[in-house]
Amino acid sequence: MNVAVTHFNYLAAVVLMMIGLYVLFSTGNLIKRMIGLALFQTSTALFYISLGKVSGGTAAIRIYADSPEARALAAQLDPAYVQQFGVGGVVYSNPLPHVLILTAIVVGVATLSVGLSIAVRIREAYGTVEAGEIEAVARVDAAGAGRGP
Amino acid sequence: MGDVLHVVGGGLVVAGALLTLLGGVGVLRFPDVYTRIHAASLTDTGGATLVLLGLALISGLTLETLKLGFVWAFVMLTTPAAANALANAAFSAGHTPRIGAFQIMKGVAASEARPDTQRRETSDDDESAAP
Amino acid sequence: MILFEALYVAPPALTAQAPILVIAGPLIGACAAALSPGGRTAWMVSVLTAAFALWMAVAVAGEVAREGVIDYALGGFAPPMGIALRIDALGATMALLVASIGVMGALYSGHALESEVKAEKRTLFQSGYLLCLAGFLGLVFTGDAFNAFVFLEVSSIGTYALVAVGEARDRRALPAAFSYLIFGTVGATLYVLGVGFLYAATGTLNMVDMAMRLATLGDNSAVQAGLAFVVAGLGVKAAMFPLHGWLPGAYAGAPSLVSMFLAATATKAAIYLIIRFVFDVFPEGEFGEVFLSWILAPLAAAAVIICSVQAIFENEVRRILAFSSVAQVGFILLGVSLATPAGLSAGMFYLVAHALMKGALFMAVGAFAVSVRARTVEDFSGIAREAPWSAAAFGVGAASLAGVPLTMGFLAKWSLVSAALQAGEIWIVAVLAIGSLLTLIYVGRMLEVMFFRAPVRGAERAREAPVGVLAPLFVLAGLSLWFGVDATLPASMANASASALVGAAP
Amino acid sequence: MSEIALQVNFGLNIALLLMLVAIGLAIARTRSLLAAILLMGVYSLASAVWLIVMDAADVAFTEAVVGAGISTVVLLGAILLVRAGPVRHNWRMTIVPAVLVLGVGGLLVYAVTGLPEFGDPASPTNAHVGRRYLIQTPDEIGVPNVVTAVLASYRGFDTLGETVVVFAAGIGVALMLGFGPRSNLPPAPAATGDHHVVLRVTAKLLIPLIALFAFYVQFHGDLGAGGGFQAGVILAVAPILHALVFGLRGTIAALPVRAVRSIATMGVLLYSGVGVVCMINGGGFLDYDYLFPPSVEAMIPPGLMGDPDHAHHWGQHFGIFFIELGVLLTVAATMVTIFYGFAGRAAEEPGAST
Repeated sequence: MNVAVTHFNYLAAVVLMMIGLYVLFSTGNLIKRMIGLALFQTSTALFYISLGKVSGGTAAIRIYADSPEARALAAQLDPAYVQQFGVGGVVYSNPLPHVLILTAIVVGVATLSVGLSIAVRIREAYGTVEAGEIEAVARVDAAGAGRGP
Repeated sequence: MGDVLHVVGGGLVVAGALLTLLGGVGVLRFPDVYTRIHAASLTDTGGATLVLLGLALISGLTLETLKLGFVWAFVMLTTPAAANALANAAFSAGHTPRIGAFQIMKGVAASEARPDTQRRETSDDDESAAP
Repeated sequence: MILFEALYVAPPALTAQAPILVIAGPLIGACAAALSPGGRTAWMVSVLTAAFALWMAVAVAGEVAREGVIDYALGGFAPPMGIALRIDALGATMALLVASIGVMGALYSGHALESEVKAEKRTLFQSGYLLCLAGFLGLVFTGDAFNAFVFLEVSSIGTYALVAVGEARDRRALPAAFSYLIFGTVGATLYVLGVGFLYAATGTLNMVDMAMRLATLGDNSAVQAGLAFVVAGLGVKAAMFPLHGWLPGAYAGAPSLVSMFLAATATKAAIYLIIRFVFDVFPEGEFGEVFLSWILAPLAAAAVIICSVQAIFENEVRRILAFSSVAQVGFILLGVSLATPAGLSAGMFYLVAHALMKGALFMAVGAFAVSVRARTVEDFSGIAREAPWSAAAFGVGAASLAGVPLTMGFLAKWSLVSAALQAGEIWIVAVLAIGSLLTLIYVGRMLEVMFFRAPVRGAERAREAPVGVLAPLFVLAGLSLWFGVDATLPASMANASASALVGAAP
Repeated sequence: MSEIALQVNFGLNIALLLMLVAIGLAIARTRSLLAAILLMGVYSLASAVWLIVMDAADVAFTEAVVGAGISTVVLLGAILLVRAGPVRHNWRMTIVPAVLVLGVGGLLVYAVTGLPEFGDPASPTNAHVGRRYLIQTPDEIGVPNVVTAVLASYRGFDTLGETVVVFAAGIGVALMLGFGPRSNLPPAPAATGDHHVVLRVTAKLLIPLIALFAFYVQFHGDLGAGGGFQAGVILAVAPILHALVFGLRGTIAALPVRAVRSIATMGVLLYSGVGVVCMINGGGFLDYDYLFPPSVEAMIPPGLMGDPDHAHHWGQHFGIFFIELGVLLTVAATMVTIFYGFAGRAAEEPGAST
């Protein structure tokens, strides 16, 4: 099959990453930058989760073998496929990327809150959250005297 | 029997989705804040009710149905409250309706508009909508 | 190694758990610091915890010297199912370095914070400091690629706020901290992305398992890009040349303690992880060689020259030291890029030397800051007469940075040059020579102003820093001198690290 | 039937991804910060739906709670404080980023072509360690939700690190925003009269229910989607809602800043304490099999709970229970700390600026 179809999920994640990076670097507004950063971080989640999807799989919450639920799920798939890739007669998606992304999402919100709190302090110290204006003020700061008479 | 329930339930889900979509169109098309709130909140509760009812029919009499009932109760509690808060905030901020005879409100809005309460309310309804 | 035997007095039950205690100790200490009622208690907790981590790091180093490589399976699950710590000579050396700098920083923080951090923030500041320490130690010990990301973030999230706290002295710390956060997070996300590609190709996150599976895989675009993203992401954290934009502002704005700690450990831990990936995880073959000699070496050379020149034209002392750090990272990576045992050993030796001397330099600048607001080079005029001890320590650090004989910096540069000659890379020798010359210029300028000019008339007078600040400063400066005369300990550790890396590859 | 089901699943996947890309483009295009923030919330909800399609129930739950919930609250709090106008666009600032982004994108596309096909059950990812978790969890951990087993036990050290990251974020926000005059918090807006009566009544009804739901999510985590992170954020919503409706002053009086911070610390201590106890009992750090000494384990009657087919791992059960509790405490308290930081500034600022 065409790569654009078989790898569609990854390509979508790539496009979202590019959008996030673009938002991050193309604006001087610190809040908008944080939004771009959050978008960039979240799009890695798309990538990881797509890696762990098994076609015909179900969420990795154990279903007892030979229960009606397990039989109903298995009936939808080719028995040979279930035999080869299933665990206890049920095909599950890979739980490991889910765990990793849980971590990444939490790290993302931690970064977001710390970044925004710094942005708020910048607003209080400089009166603006536009990077260009902050740089102009900082240049004046740099020219200012340190230990002078 | 099971199939009939499936079909009816599916139909209700689709109907609920369409109703919610209609609400979205209303939010875009209506002229002022109050009518937009009205469109969003009514179709939200109505749509959610239909979808949840449909899902309950599909799942049959199981634990799922009880959970769906809880979800319904939660939606019925929060969406109207959020709509009320939103309208309240719009009113305090001095928005006047564009349609209908509400001329009397103008004076009241001006005297009651207070910057700090209005700000608290705007962030409030986003909050209660989140969970 | 005899030193470790002598220092090693932990009971065997503790030694078996030492690798995890190195990390868990500071984590629990950070909680204790956050709970403590005042800055003084938090400081004591900080010192005790850092000392405990150092003790355990010594125990680990002794164990590594005896046994070779230590594996510690967390949760009792053997890798690749569980997360494992994996410590070889390189990791043990790095942990010793980070933990010793941690202890020095903790001691130093007792007085240094008073002039730079508000009283009500000190308990949280100490807590954040210990979290950073735990993060770097975890980063050094972990054998799991994703776990490394977690520790990268543990150390970074704390660091961003710690840098921003420098606003009390200079409000430029805030935008600097913000851009550090942006760069750092982009770097960490690129790293995660790279690890994701490697995970997609191998199905495992354990570095040893990953290396084994990559070796059988052959050329694959996902693997190549994965490695590129991993190195680029870590390169941001390590301030590798074109990705170093965050560093000067952050080091210049942060409180002295944080500048000192970051300069001595943060970039080093990231360089360590790059080395780990390049030599332990990259598959043998053309790709790694092309990367080392055609990407890493030229970028490192550019860093050495360009950033040294930038340091010459810079007017603020902290920024000079910061640009110099980027240039020195270039020196270290030049050694690494040789990929010979001698080159790696020289790189590691340089890394340790740079950590000690940059630590001493930033600490000395902080010692001046206790009594006087000095920023530009001119502000430091004649400060040697007002605060002679701090200035002497600064002088030792600066001499080591410039590579004056009888300092550790000299030996480090010497071993780099001889390694480059051995490998037949004459151009690297030339770059090293030019870089050293440029270093001499900016170091000479600072020293000239400090030692040979009269203080500016009418300026506020500097006073000598209290003993609590001077003691750790002297230890770092003294180590730079001692290892400059008798380098058996760091040299043997650097050699052991190099043979662990190059010898480990099949 | 089977083919159709798979195709419907794949079609849903594609439709949702296209929707995500569209929302992303809208975020990039809009000049209003408020719109961008709300679109981020929409993005999170849409990606939560997509995650359900991808069988990642736990992640979907987290994304909905964290991405659409707490992130939006924090972002709104921030724009309230910075009072930024519309984002200015500067054409000169778009060329360099565009080149950079295209470069990174090109490398990514090159990399993606080397990946195994989407959904391939035999790909290294799905065949190696991931599959072994599914096979071994019933015997080694005995928890039905494999994601919880991996999160809390196999990769429990990662989760400890993650909890510490949250704790560090709390410290960071407290260092930045947490201090200042607390005296001039405005009085509770109860004085405004009937306007808020609907909100107040609803909030009074909801706050206990939210807390109850948080504990349901917490203790149901072994069996289904849920766990400490999700529950922690939900639990934090209860005081946040209280502060929004009844005023920050009352909430801080009930839950003082220092107490909240101590709770966050306790969470990390509880988590690492479990690790240390395992160590004292002779196992490795976080090796829950050693959580109880054998004498205690012998006292627990067999067949008390759970799956009768498999051996019981009481240590694993209780280890996961305790560390999830630690996660709950830290996450909930930290989210409240972060909220206090932003809301406290917002309340103070009118007084400070005039």
